[in-house]
Amino acid sequence: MASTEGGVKEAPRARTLSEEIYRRTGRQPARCYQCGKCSAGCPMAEETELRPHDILRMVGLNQADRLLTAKSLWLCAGCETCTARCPNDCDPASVIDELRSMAVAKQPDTLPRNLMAFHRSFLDQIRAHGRISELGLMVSYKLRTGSLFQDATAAPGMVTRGKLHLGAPSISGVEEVRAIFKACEEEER
Amino acid sequence: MVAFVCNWCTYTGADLAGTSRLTMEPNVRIVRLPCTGRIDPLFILKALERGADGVIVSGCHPGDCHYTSGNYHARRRFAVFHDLLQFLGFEEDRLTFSWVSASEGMKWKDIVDDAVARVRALGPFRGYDREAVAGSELAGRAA
Amino acid sequence: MARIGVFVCHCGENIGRTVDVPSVARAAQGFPGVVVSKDNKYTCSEPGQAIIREAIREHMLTGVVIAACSPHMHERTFRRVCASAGLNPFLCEIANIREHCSWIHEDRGEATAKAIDLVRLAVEKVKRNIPLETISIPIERKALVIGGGIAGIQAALDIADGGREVILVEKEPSIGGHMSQLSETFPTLDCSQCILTPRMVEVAQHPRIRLMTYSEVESVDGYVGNFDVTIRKKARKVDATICTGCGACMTACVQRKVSNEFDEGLSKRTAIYTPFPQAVPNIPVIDQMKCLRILSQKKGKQDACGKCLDACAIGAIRFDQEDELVTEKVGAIVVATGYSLYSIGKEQDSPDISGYGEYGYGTIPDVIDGMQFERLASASGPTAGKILRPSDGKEPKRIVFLQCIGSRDRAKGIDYCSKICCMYVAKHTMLYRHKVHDGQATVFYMDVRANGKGYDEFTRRAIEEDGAVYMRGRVSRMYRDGDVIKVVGFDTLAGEPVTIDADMVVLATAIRPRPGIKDLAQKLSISYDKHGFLNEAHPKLRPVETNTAGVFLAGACQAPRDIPDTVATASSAAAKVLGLFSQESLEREPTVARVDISHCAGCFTCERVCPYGAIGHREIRDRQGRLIKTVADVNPGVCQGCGTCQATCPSKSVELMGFTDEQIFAEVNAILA
Amino acid sequence: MTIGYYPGCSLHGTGREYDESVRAVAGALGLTLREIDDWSCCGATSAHSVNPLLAVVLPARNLALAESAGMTDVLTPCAACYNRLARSEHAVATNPELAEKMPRLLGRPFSNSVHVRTVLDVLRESLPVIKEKTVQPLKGMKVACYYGCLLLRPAEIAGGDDPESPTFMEEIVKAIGAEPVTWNLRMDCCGGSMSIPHAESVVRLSRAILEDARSAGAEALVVACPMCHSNLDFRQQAYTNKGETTLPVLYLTELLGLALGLNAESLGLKRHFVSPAPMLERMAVAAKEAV
Repeated sequence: MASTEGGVKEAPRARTLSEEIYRRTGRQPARCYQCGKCSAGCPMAEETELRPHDILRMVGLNQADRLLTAKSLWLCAGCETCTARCPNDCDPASVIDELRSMAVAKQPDTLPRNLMAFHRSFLDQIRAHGRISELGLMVSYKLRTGSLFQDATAAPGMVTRGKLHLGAPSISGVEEVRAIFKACEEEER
Repeated sequence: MVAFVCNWCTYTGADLAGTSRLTMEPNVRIVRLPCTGRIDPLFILKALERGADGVIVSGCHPGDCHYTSGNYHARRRFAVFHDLLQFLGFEEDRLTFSWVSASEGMKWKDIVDDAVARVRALGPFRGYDREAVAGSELAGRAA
Repeated sequence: MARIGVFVCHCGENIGRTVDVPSVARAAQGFPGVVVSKDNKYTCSEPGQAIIREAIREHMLTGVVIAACSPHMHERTFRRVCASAGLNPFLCEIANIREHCSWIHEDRGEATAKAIDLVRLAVEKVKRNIPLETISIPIERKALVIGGGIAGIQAALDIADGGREVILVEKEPSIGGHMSQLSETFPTLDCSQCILTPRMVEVAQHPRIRLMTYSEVESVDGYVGNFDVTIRKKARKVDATICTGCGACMTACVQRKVSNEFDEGLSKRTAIYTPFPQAVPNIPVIDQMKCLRILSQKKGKQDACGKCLDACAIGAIRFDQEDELVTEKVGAIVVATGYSLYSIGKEQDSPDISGYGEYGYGTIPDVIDGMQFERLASASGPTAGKILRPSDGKEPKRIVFLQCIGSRDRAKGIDYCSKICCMYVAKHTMLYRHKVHDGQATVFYMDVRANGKGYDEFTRRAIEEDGAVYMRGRVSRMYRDGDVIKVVGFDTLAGEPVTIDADMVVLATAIRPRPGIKDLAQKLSISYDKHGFLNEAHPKLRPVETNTAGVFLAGACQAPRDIPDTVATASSAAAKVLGLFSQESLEREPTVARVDISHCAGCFTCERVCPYGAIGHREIRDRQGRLIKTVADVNPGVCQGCGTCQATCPSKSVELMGFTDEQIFAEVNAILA
Repeated sequence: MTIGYYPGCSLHGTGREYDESVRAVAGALGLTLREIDDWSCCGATSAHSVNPLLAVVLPARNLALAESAGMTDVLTPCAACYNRLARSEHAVATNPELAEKMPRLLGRPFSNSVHVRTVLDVLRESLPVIKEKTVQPLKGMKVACYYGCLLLRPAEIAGGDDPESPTFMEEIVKAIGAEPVTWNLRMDCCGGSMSIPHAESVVRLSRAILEDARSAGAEALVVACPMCHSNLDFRQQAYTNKGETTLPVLYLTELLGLALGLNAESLGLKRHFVSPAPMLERMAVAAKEAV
């Protein structure tokens, strides 16, 4: 019991990134001992500058500024292999999710444009219709990035195979879905 | 306030609080017993009868009893006793049961301060229904 | 009339700073029964003690109260002082005004008032103390050692060499334990068998050691100095008194397909067998689960097989032999039951533990564990010391070693470090290089923990001289691709993903407690941690004692340990046993329970709650020998003085000496006076 | 038996044949699927990338709808949707604080009583019926069972299977006479969620998977996820253009449908970029020769 030594009352500690993530996810990044098993199984490890264990390390070092502007955050494929195999239940996948949402809230300007565009388009679709229309998503994404959609050549094939609908679906509970967006955005703030 | 504590865990934990110079409320007087298993509910009644405003009972953590299982018996006994005290109209906050190990000086301090604060909030104990207690002597024995 | 002396200590400044010591002494002077009350700078010093002695004599004191530090500091000191002045030592009480008062309060007035209360409490108690005599119990100066691995062997030899009788109980057919399976040992690369076998033979030949192999402890009763132990001698089905160990039965046995436990499943053995050629004793046993004759007898067919019967010229095979229960009286017990290894398979010995699916749950051929590698490297092993992989018998040119398999892996249920793996993996890489000169060893590790004499130098040698490549990181996954095993990892030092092709993979599996250790702990009334390792009485100051007097620990039953540490703890436990046995009898504190036989109604509630089984029955008879009643009876040798019996007794007819109801009520009254 | 059904957005778009074949197979096996009325998108990757709370609440709306419709189990064929719904179910079940505020966030009552299930889990339960109703056993067809990542996540649940050495898909495939090959990358991620924003990564990952399956001797890759399917099937267009060999990618339910004797059209087999027709013809010829 360190706090009993000499009876000195502990000074209130500054909130660290690690504590913040613990508060939000219930997972403890401080448990990470940098074994690298997450990065060893990460399908994107070859391409990203920061691998899952680097991200956990930087969380431990409280380097929010560097982390929240890191492009690597947005290269996670979300396969959760890191989480499934972490020996310390650190749940790197959720840590990355939390960091992404912090980045969106705090530093939206520094995020990779096309990725943000994709996620924004995706969520806008849900907000507008309650469901995703894949073609609508592609159009919206293209408009946001201004660049040619990489897979545009495929779209005609998709349509002829009955895979992409041109009309946007809408559910009757769309207002309810919008209310959920609003409630969650307020809660997270 | 009176505290009934076991010699091996809580008494030693309280010693540690001392060696660590943890300042705490001065209202508690410790009665040292070998084990919480030795604590008879009548001790608590006696303390209240004599005018104690609150009582603390503390021993080793479950599973860590110096005498293997004394604190289990204590726990079982106090579960029964607890109902009796409620029957007597005794405010729950006057009584504190806790587990403090020899290494938990800080926890002991917190328990003492917390118990004193709660008792202070209730004010002095005004005594209880003597008849009910007379009946409870028998109940206490049965427990 | 009580004549109490009160001595209030300043403890230099320690008490005096917050407590007004002279006024405490003055207040005590006014308490009923107090005839003398003094304050002193250092009561525990020789001059301070002299003042107490003088006061006892001068005032003919009947009780002494010392208001000073915690009784855990100096109660013994002051009791001795009283005794030396002719006062019964149990007529001395301590009021703790340092740890429980001066050190934890700031307000001088409040602290002083509290100190006065604490002194009053002690005075009221000591007035009701009665003189007590220390209890003396005889000792049976013979020890039981449970477990015949290196820990048990060392403890048994040390005790026996110290001149005391020892019974060594081993559940397997031979002593030797895990150490007999090892090839070489770190950090010297001594051949394990070469250093162990002579010790095993010494045990067998020692005049003061009685060796009981293929035996298990069934029950333990009694207490320090006087344990009654029942041992089950499992039926060997071989008459050990006449068997010469010629081995003809094993040659004759037709059941030759039994997986050999000693070789960790890498070879086969017969149904009648000795675990290994150097077994001590060199007497075979019949594996009743595998013997064809016994199996067919269970199905009602009587005279099947019997080849061993025919082969044994002296008629030592005894199919009619049954388990036998032996009772022994011993004064001390050393637990040396050792460890088991984490399984790399899907099935685990506890629901809290899981296996490594990402490494194929041990189903990938040529993924073996460290103990299997020991057998491959051992000259007496299935490959006669050649490193050959189990699947096709080829010599692997690339071996990957993975450390911390199970260990330090909360997700699999084990959070502790197994302590020895870093060292034996380094050893494995060296043995491998010494045997396969063009072989490449790669080690995945997280930290190299090599803190022992010559240990770090040893791991450095593996890297610097024997070419082992150490890769810092845990492996994510392994799979078989044709003839090779792909090991997918990450080199955290280089910062890049790596996939290594291996011909064989060796997993350094965690040290686990023995299955069944909790049952044994129950029998011995000793405690264990959340994993099942046995608990010492104090991690620093009483490392080989347990919370049950007379029961000691040796080796890896307590925590993961290497051989040097195991031997050290075994010798240390032996020293404790010899120390205990150096006395004719034991002195015990007399704070034990006593039964008032006139009030006891014989309900035996106390017997049920007593954690030590210290309460027995006593028949009260009249002069004609007619039974009047049966009452509870406390065995003062077994009673540890917890007082649970007294708190539970419905008729209040059992009392704990030193903590009677009267004393405690007096204390409560004193506080609230 | 009646079971709740959550198709998800992909099954109404790029994964249309998955929806068609799930319904067809369910019908053939006597399972009644009750689609959740007015279901909404689970939020997929985007919700949990931007607002982790939204990633719990959006899927939960569907669970709440199912609950009020009296459903106890919900079949979620899309592995990505399954992951989001199962994670939501798991998060609410293990976090009482979250459970308490769910009704407020959802704007409707919710007690988290619905169990989300994968197509593998549901089909495996019907193994005896599958065996019984198999009219065209796919004897000798070598297939690579591909789990990908999300079918087995969260790993604490893993759709009832072992997260590190799953067997459900192989068990089902064996029941219809096909032969699952032993291969290495059956649980590796294909990068599906990155297909729009980061296509180059996906090309690398899916190529490795296809090559490994092919070198293990597989004639087809079997999947149970529309993301995996559109990735692995659609990306092979580029191969055809370069004249490389291709590997048909079939939904497990399509394969099952064939064995149950269902019409290839009703199973949506013609919607694939890499046509399974040549392989199926080979099979048919082999079958005839065997007779």
